[in-house]
Amino acid sequence: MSFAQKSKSATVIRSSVAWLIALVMFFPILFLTVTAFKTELQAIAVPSVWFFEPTLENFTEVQERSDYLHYAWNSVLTSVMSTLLGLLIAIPAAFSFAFTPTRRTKDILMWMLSTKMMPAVGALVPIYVLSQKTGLLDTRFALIIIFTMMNLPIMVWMLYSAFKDIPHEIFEAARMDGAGLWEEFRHVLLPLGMGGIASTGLLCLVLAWNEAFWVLNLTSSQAGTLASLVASYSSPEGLFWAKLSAVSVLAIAPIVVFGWFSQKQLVQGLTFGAVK
Amino acid sequence: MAFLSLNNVDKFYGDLHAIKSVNLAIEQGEFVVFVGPSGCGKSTLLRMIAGLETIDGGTLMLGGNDITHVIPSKRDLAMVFQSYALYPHMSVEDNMSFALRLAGEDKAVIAKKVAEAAEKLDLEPYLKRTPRALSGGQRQRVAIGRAIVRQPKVFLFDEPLSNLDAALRGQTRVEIARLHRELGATTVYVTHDQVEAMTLADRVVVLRAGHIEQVGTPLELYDAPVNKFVAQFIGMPQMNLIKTDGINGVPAGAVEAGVRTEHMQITDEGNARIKGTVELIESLGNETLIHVRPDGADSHEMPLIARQYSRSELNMGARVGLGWDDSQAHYFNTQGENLRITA
Amino acid sequence: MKKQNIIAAAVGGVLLSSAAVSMAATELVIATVNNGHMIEMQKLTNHFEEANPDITVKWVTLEEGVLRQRMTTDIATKGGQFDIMTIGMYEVPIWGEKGWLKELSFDESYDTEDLLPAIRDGLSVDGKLYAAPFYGESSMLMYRTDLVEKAGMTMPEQPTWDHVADVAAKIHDPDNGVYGICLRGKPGWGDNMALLSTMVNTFGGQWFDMDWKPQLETQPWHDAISFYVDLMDKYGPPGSSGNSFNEILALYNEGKCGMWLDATIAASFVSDPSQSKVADKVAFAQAPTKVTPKGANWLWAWTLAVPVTTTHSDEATRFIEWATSKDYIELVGEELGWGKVPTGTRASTYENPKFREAAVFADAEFKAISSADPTDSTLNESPYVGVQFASIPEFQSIGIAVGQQMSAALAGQTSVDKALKNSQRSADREMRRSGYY
Amino acid sequence: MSDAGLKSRLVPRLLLAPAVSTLLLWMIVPLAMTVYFSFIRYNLMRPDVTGSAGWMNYEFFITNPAFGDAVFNTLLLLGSTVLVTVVFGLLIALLINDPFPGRALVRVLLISPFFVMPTVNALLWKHMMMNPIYGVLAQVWTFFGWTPIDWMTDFPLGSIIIMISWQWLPFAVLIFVTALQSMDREQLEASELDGATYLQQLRYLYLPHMARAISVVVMIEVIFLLSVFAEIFVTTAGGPGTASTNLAFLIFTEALLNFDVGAASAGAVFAIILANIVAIFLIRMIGKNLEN
Repeated sequence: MSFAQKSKSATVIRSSVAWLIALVMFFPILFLTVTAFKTELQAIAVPSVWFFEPTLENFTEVQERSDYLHYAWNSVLTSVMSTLLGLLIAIPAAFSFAFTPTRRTKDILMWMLSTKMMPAVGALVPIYVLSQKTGLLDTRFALIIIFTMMNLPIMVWMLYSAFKDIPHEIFEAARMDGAGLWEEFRHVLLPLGMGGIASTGLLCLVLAWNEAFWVLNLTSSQAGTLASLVASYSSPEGLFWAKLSAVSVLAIAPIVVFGWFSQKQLVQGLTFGAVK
Repeated sequence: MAFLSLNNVDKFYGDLHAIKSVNLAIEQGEFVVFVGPSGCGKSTLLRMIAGLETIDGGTLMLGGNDITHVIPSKRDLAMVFQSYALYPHMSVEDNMSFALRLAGEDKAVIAKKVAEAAEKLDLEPYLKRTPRALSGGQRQRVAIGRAIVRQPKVFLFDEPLSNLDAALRGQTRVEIARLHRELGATTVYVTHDQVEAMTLADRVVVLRAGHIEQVGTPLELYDAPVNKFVAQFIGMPQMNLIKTDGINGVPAGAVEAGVRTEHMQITDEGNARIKGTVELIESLGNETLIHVRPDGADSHEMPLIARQYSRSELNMGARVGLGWDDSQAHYFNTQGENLRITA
Repeated sequence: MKKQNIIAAAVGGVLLSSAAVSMAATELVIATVNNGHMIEMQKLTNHFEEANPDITVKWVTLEEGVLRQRMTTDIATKGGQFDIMTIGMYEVPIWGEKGWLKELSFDESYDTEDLLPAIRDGLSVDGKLYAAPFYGESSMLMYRTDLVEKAGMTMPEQPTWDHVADVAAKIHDPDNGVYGICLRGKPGWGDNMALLSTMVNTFGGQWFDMDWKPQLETQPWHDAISFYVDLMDKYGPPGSSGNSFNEILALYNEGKCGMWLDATIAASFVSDPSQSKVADKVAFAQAPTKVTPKGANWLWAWTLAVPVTTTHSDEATRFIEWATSKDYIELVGEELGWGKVPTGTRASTYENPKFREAAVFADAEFKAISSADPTDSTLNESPYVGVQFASIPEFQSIGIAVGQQMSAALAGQTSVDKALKNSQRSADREMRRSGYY
Repeated sequence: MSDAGLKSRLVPRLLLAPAVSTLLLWMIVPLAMTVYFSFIRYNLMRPDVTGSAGWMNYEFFITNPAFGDAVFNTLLLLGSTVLVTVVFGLLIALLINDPFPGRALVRVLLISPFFVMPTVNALLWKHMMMNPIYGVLAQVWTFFGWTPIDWMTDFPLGSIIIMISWQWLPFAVLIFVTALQSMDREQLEASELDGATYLQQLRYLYLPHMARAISVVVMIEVIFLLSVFAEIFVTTAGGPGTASTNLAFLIFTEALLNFDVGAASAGAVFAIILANIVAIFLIRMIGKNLEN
């Protein structure tokens, strides 16, 4: 069989399989979205209803009961601010790791990562007590701090991997050209590390957006994010599938759509130095 | 007093003494080339001059000022890197003007300087392009241009031609020589290629294991290497080395004789100093290299090479004798020192 | 709404919207559970805010389990995040005793005497009321009249478990998607253990003896759990060990359950045609009994309480007074319909003809709630208060651990004997750690 | 005199300082409190009981009948999910590596689950996919004439592995696809001329090339999956029995269901130790691939 023939029939098979897998993977999200437009009775019907008159009832119900924009704004604010703050702290650290490595660089990096392995619930009471003593319970500020710390190890590592791929000599050239630390940052590190910085930021944005444990435990009326909105719709008494779907769609739609549009940037630096 | 001088300069990497008390004086306008095998410290020494590596001992003087601990950008040096280290996100123009812009130079002045440099280097059509859109040779020229526009006191080149193909390398070499002539700037140039060293340098500095073996003009090094290392490092093909035991008429204390290929004479077997078998004949047109394996030599030892500027009648496998004129031979003692020079 | 209230609201509104916002309203933060009645209350809050322009209300809605965790963490660490807490009947006596809750005292017009005695007693410590019931519930059996009829059976007003098993056998028809009986199986002290505790009660068992020793390996427990596992194996729907109220409600409303024993609140959902395919075919009976009718049906109430950590206790009390008053029930009835009023708290509700007309389950529910007695719900004497729970702090963790074991037994992953043995061991462990003996 | 040598060592440290110090603070303060709590009697529900507890909390936590299962489940959950995502991630990445019609859209669809909130993920799978009666999977099973699987009861841990894999598979695919793009074409062509089959190419060319990427995926997933909680909390609540209780969930039951902060803290300390054991193991195993 010639190479061309092989590749032609193979492509057909390959693309069909790929499409099939992609649809299977995406199906739960599709189903969730469709359910959001059903009535509660349609939502639990067996077999599932696929052709029906869509209703916006669930969405209006959600908006009536709770101010979606309030939660959405908190989500946006906390995730964006924590990402920016995290970048602010992580970029210099990663820069330092990447360009003046010492014998302990790997150890420090590993230590940073290991701080992420402790189950959050283990630190709940200490953090709760601390937030309460400092008056930070139910503030967006507390969430921003927590999200930042939560993502910092990953950020440093990702940025370190990204920065390491920038040739040393370019920084040396800049130094020869008279660039100080700030100019190196501004004219070399930022433009050349942008891919890595962007994907680090994007990933941490997603992680912060989706964080639920601390949000549920540390916020009440002021600082709740969409994660807490979803929680307030899970398993009440009575049928709630459709409403839960609606609120879920509202909670994940911004970040999923955002993810679609930014996936190119995300992919660029999501390699953690895995690509040589 | 020299323009650029290194006095007892040291470099340590932990326990490793990478540069060992190097002393070197470079005159204004001079083109100095550092050569040596890889790992000899030539790049480190250059980077110490540039300020990219700290100087752990000794002093570095430039134009009468101590710049041992001055930061790179304040040393008034420009460097061309092996990988060119162009800013990939800037246009050629911006790459060349970056240092001037950082220094807050007037816009018109910058434009003028960039234009001049671009003209010298034939880069005018490419000023708006980014480095990615240039060929290797063009990138090389941009890197040089970036150095030129700053009109530094000293140009530093770190193996600038090693990423180019052979033809381009020769061409660029000539260009660098021309630029040096035109600009008259003091230049320190690092290479592991002795041809570059020989053709470009006013003076060549041969380094080995962190210290200077010899400093001199290319021909001085060629004609009067102080030791076996320099003798072997300079010259292509390498100088023949012959163990002297069993050979008549060698100076006392000599253990090896060094004879350049062009001084190796093919004779009859009769009463030759060395007898052997022709192993390979390389006919290059203008010259012929005759490889002779001396009798009793192991097959892994380098054969001796004789260079002739006439076509050879010999055939492979022919028995020949080898000889040389003692005035053109170097004799090395057990330390590898050239007896003729040290004596 | 009264005239002066409108004026007051208008004046308040003008004051608030004017540039000088010096008179900031008190903001009450109310943590609540995400069930239907509470959600309706959120919609009606504007009535309260209009009548009390100095108060604004912020709701924090949480799922039951999360709410319980949040409330306890907050109150125990003196977090002070909430002005009003929605807590269950289980917590009230414990927290009240610890001095974590403010004692509630209301105006004459509130008519405390109207609150159902069983509920009121459960919310009081030493005669002091620490929480006001928002709605109360007991358990009862819901069944499909059409199926029972078809099978040629009848359902007495208070059946026995054996009779229920017989009926289940007759109407079980999985090929047509009908399962004989649906019961809770999802682990949790408020989930499967609520049901199982009442079963154990009526089988003659109890959680602790008078020395606080767990009784999980006694015969009544063994009988009750074996009966339950056997019943569900034979006539239950698949996935029972993951089912609780909502899951079964969905099944029931889809017409997949012949019988269902659960909270009385379910009655309003299964008889609502907009939610239920079988709304016109349901009837209600009291919870089944075995050796004793004592403790066969549970008693639960969601209540509103004021934590001592709040700085707005007066305003909070005012809100609770409004939210649990007769007027509020009237308001729900008028605004949202009498089928949706919170029940199980006041005798007056059950006397209201409008409610009786709208709620087919009114009688059965009233009877169930009235028959429950949290202080005397076991055949033999027991030291604890509560029908389907024991009102001690340790009960929650014991209930969860036992619930897990029961659910494993139901799933067939372990035998009933082994599950009870494990349960006894972990209950004993907790009680020992807390120093009961 | 400005000492360039001193400065060159100082500046990198100054740059590191904010990250290291904040993380240290973030770690040490709660850690110290946790360790302290683990040695005292501290139950939120019994504020009257105080005082030193010695090793009692540890003993209590470790003698918990669920403890062994929890450790085992934690590791099993971690191992299986990593295995599933790496294997399927590689297969999918290879599948979509070469262009085909609609590849961009396929990629968008494939990565979407990664952006879904874990709580929503769990609710979605529990109620809409895996419910044995009206779940989509049950309908599929019924369609083929099989008996629907009661996922949460019969395969509680398996169900959670499926949910988590669904979430993390896109991540693995993303990284693998990127890594594959740097695969040397000429090498592949050369091997084709040498008569290598596709399987041999996989074994001798693709796998070695992907070693780094695989290490990265394993590393990141370990970090996130050691403390899986939301999925278990929402779906099985650790049951039935202890079939899906992991260490994080066990600590949760102590902390927020029993309100036994002492025992929970002891559990947290234990979890940190376990995490570090895994980390050391991991660094040994794949650390080399991450060098350079």
